[in-house]
Amino acid sequence: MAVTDEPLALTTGEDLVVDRPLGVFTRPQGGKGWRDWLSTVDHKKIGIMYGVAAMFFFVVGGIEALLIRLQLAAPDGQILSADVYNQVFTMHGVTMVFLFIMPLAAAFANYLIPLQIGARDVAFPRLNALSFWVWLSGAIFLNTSWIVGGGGADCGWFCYSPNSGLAFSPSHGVDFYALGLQIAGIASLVSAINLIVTCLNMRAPGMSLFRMPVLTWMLLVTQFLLLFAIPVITVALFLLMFDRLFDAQFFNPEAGADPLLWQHLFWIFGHPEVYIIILPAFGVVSEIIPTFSRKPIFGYSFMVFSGIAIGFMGWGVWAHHMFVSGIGPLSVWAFSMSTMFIAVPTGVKILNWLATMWGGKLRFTTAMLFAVGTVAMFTIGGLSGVTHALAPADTQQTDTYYIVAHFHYVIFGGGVLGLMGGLYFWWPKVFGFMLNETWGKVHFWTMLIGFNLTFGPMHVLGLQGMSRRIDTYSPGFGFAFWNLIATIGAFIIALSVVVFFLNVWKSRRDAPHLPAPGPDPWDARSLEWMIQSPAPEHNFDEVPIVESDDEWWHRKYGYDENKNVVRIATIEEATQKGDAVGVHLPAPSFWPLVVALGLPIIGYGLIFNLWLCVLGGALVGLGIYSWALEPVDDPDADHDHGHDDHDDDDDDDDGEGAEAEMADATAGAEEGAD
Amino acid sequence: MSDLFNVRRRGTGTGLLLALLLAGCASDAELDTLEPQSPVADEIWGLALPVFIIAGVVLVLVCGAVLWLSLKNRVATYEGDDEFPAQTAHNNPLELGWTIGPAILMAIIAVATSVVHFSINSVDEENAMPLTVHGETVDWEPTVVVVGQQWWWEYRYYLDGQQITTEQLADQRNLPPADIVTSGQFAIPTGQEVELIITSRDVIHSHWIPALNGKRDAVPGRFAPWKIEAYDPGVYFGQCTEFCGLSHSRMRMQTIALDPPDFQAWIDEQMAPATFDAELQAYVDAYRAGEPAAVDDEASAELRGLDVFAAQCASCHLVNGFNDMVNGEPYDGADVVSGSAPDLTHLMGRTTFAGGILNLYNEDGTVNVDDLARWIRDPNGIKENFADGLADGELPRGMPDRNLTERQIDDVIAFLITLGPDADGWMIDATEVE
Amino acid sequence: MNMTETVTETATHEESHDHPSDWDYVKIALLLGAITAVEVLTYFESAITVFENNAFTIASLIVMMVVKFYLVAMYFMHLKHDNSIFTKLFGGGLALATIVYIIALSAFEFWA
Amino acid sequence: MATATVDAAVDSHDEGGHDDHGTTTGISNTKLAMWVFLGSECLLFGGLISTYLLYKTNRGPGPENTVIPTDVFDIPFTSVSSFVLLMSSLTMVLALSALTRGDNPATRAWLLTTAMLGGVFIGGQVYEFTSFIREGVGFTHNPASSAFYTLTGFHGVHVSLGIVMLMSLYVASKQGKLQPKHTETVEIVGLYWHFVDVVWIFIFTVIYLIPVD
Ligand code: HEA
Ligand code: HEA
Ligand code: HEC
Ligand code: CUA
Ligand SMILES: [Cu+2]
Repeated sequence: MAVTDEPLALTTGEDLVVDRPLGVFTRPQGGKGWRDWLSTVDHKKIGIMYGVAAMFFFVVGGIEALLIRLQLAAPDGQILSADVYNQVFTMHGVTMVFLFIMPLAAAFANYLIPLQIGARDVAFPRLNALSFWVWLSGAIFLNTSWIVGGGGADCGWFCYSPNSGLAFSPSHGVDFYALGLQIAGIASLVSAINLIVTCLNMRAPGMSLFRMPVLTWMLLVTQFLLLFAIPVITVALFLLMFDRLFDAQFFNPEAGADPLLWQHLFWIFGHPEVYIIILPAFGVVSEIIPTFSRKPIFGYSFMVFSGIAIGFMGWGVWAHHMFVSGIGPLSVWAFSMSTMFIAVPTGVKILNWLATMWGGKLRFTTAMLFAVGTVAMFTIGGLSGVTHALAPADTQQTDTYYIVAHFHYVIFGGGVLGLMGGLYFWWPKVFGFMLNETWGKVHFWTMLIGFNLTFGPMHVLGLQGMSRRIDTYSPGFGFAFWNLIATIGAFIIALSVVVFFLNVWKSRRDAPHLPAPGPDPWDARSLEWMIQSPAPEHNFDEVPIVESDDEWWHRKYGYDENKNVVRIATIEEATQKGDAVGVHLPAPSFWPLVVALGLPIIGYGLIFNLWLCVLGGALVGLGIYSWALEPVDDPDADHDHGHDDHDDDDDDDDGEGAEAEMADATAGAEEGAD
Repeated sequence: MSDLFNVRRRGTGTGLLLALLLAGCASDAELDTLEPQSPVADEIWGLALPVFIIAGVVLVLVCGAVLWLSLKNRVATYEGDDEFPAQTAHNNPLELGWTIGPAILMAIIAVATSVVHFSINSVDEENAMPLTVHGETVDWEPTVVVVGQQWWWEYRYYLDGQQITTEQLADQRNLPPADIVTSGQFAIPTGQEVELIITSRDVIHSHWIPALNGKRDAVPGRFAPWKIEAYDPGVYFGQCTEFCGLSHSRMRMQTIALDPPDFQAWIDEQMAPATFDAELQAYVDAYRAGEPAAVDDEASAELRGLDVFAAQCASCHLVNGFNDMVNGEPYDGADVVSGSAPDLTHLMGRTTFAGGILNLYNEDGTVNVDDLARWIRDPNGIKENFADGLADGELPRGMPDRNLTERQIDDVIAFLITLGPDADGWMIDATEVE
Repeated sequence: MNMTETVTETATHEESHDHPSDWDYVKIALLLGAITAVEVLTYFESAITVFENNAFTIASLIVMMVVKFYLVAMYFMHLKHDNSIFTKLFGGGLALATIVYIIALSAFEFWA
Repeated sequence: MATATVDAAVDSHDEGGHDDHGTTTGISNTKLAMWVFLGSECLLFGGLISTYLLYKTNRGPGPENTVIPTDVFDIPFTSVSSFVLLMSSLTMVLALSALTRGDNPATRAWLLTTAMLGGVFIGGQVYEFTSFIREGVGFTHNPASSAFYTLTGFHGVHVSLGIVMLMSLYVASKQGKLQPKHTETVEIVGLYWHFVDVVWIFIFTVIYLIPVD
């Protein structure tokens, strides 16, 4: 199938291909209207869309968090009923994890991996678009359960059976959870495959694995974690779905099933998941701190290996979430031991960052503030993590606010602060203007203060015995004071988020009156700073030949005979001009969007009416086949990629055309049909 | 430290305890994890405290270093600054050092953890205590079967000297008849290691009495061993800590630790079936024989209440000596998802009800009829549940609203008050000793 | 990961020379078929002498399974002749799955 | 996307990336992707297999639910269909080898044979399922049966998708669009096909042959 020596007569693709002149290479600001965005296969635009959507869901999840905090602000809270409260905290967890922080990390991965390794795009641009659209359709699908599903899922984000069973959660919320995460999972899996191949196969000449920037490394490890973790939750979600929709007996104790099966499957996924959340932020911090210390990252290889080690060890600790669930004492002991030692590679990272700052010249831009804040705040969360790792101690801590404190410190204090720093750092590269530093600093400090006010007291509350997932507490417990503080803190965080949005708005408005930031506003170190800002559509005019790690920095600086750093080239001299013409770029396509639209329809079908599945399945099938049959290039486009090269070469173009399609069809069809 | 955590010292003196019991604190008392009151809780705290301190030290070191480096090495701008700091990029001994250092530290913590872990998970085999059951002395290895369900705890005592095995317990819906069944509160003898066998009838719950031990999940289909012990007599509060649905937050419980003689007294009281005065007894006898007697308006409130109970409540709630025999058949199961509702035989022998969230007695020792009435009038309003307005085939979860008239409510409460020891019953008597 | 950094001719077309011939494939298939036959035989064997040598039967079944798996992966999927990165990626997934699920089943006291 | 790695050093003209696959490792992206994907599939099937193993003797309570798949296994029958699937791996490599030689008719013949063998396997599975259901092992009856149908069903769906891909290749070849330079496409479909086969090798031994006591 799918062989496109010449455009096929039956091709359905061309008509829909947006007529996009391939000769224009500075990326148009904001693109050319919505059709461009819907059909784009450009990893940068896809990255931006991930980022925007993620921030949207941050606000959604944040509003849910504020509702939680309002309800708990005082004893006997009356704002939400118990039922709604349960839905709100469940959807808060699910939204924040799957719809905010993962896609925000995906935004960085999509935008930056190709740039950092000197590639034109990811390995499979259309698959990349597919990932985004599938994720988005899953995200929207999940949230429509508020409207059509009789409420959100109410089983907690880890949705333990049998509480997630039909008998105990009769609304459709859990069905939406199972199917929505399934759909989002397809996106993560496809994107993991794509980005792994990109890292392994698309590097610029000389960009050996051990010259890849730490961010790319951490993102690569993250993709491997996703690659192997997603199938596990897929299994779990399928079993749950079969139980709920087709009366299977996987988790029903009445039928002799063992509810702990769900817990194992969930946490085999769930623990790697937490490193999926944190490693990208670690990567971001590892880019920012050296830049603003004017030093190379300290212990590059230790940084990389500790990241890999975290990735590996993350697979052997999952049952630390099940210390009190009644798995035997030997299992508990083994998992307790393995968990403790994960502190070691993480500690290496923390200390190497400190060593990078040691003797450096620290310039506290907003990005740097966030990065340094991340180091400190993550450490607090990591250390409370170590106290959970002691199984006997955890029997007192588990399912209390002490845990809630732990994971918000690592997730928010580590993940969110880190990625926020990344936003400030790469903003000029992505959008061509700087975010206002003063406002940025206000953002940072309000966020830091709000964050500590919110989650710091939760340590105390947890040790005082406040259980998590409770919708009210009585005055006599003595929880009132710290809860009030936490609620105030949450609103300060909200304020800081508003400051951020205002900053974006204001900076954008002011941008025309300010000098353009130029390609390399921070005097940074990796390849993405070598090209113009915003990054031109074709990324690199010429693919750079890489000769060292921190390649870009070494193109600007050398050493004199006294080993002092001297500038050897100005930024203007060393950067690419972004004016290359005739670069062959992958043509846009609507089919990824079509495939993605089919999936939620299948989802609704499974829940409401199986006929819809036929419709959705048809859409997916149509999308996949049209995709496979559409020519790889826009045949009419005026670009200098001719088909007149010697025959053999076409094989390569068809790498996207034929072979890729085959794999796409495989992966896509499979997931679609599954 | 203790101010910070708002610790309230709990004395063991009778007066204080009594005050605490009656001061309306039953549902609101602290769940503090920092005040261990038992050997196991002590062991846990003995492990946690040093690690908290170590973590604190690491925290101060790291955050201190961050702060110090930030202040010391900061520059305002790189503008016009051509001098770069030394470009040190690695130092292998140093890096190995801070790989191995924490590893050693963790290894030490790991050893301590292992010791405590295996210690708190071991069961003392030699803990049998003599107990008089039906006038005979038996060697009781203190064991309580703990069954969670939405949203209350049931405690079952098997006393006849035989150890109950998990095989015997295989079906949580039909556990072997126990000598004592209570809900929300359970008694243990002080200074005795009591084994808990924890399970559930519906979803997963978690049993947690912070002062006495950590938690253990109640998983349907599984029986988790756990142990509990208290140094001193007293009431120890707990909370279900595994999210179990709608009223998870209102699923609480208490452990009552009693001196062994008091414990024996408690056992004696609880073992006995409910007793009725002559008027009620006649009704009961007829009911058990399958020929319920008619009750007219002129009958006593208790009798009218019993009649209401028979019609409205007896399908779920068991009262030993009354509906353990229905139409000549033994009582079988309840109409709720878990197949069970609290055993009310000795209702008045408890001090709290409805999953430990409401007080059964007022401060002055009288029965808290207001809350009882509120509960019967609108259980869902007090503790949200899924018991009313269900679709066909759906079983209720929690206590339904039986739409009783106010008079019926008063009557049924009058009857409930006859169940078990009255206001100055076992509990207060027993804890007065010391 | 030991990877060639430059495009090397041998790396890309390595399949072509030491590729097994069709006849080699047929031989491998025959071998696979033969092993399968033996496997199935154990079933009839154990049907006759049910409790005899159960552990041995299981052990040999697993060995035969691994051999078959190996043959298909190495020859039909030509991992043996291909770039070692494939073996690493696939083997990594396989090993991870094996270890993780063995641990998980152990936590259920599956082997007891 | 070979064109994405324009190698400026080799050729300032932008089409420089046309040396073979033009990738860092020299391997094509697609093939690499397929192997990465197969690595991930190991965890999927591992999860399903473990679930089945955990539940294989779980009859659930109640007398009406007591029949479990192992009670009704028909080993001789399954042996035959396992053998069929195993041989389809052979025909798959022969198809690839024929295409390498440029023998299009043989390629088509082997592709079709492979697809048909796969079809026979699926047919066997459908027969197995229906006869199991007749013998009282329903999907919803007990954990063992739910796990059994889910595991073998997932495998069956994989085989079916493989058949779809093989038939697509067949049609492409009929239209003359499957030429020796496309061996890699066939190879990649083959990888998927063989993987599905090795999964069955595992399932056949661990689920069917190893006796349960
Ligand atoms: C970003 C996500 C993230 C990260 C990175 C971590 C990191 C860690 N987590 Fe956390 N964790 C979560 C997210 C995360 N966690 C979530 C979401 C939950 C709850 C899920 C739920 O129930 O809803 C959870 C729950 C959780 C539990 C279960 C608690 C319970 O429910 O009972 C445990 C138990 O062991 C644990 C442990 C750890 C450990 C040991 C680390 C380690 O990786 C931390 C290592 C870091 C350090 C230790 C600090 C730096 C090190 C040094 C400065 C070196 C020197 C230090 C020493 C020698 C001690 N976590
Ligand atoms: C990425 C992960 C993430 C993030 C970022 C957060 C962020 C926050 N979380 Fe949450 N949380 C989880 C993951 C996360 N959480 C998880 C996994 C759980 C467990 C769920 C479970 O038990 O199942 C949990 C549970 C959880 C609980 C426990 C609930 C319970 O057990 O009953 C609480 C309680 O306070 C809480 C609070 C908060 C707060 C106040 C924030 C704040 O930081 C939020 C800050 C954001 C905002 C406040 C948005 C602000 C924006 C606006 C207000 C709009 C402005 C608008 C414009 C200008 C357009 N979270
Ligand atoms: C469908 C079953 C059902 C019926 C009928 C029912 N109850 Fe209940 N009852 C329950 C359940 C379940 C609980 C436990 C609820 C909880 O604590 O969440 C309960 C709890 C109680 C309690 C508190 C017991 C304790 O120890 O905590 C009292 C008192 C009570 N019911 C009285 C009544 C009376 C009086 C009636 C009749 C008017 C009645 N019940 C009818 C199911 C029922
Ligand atoms: Cu029971 Cu929570
Ligand atoms: Cu974890």
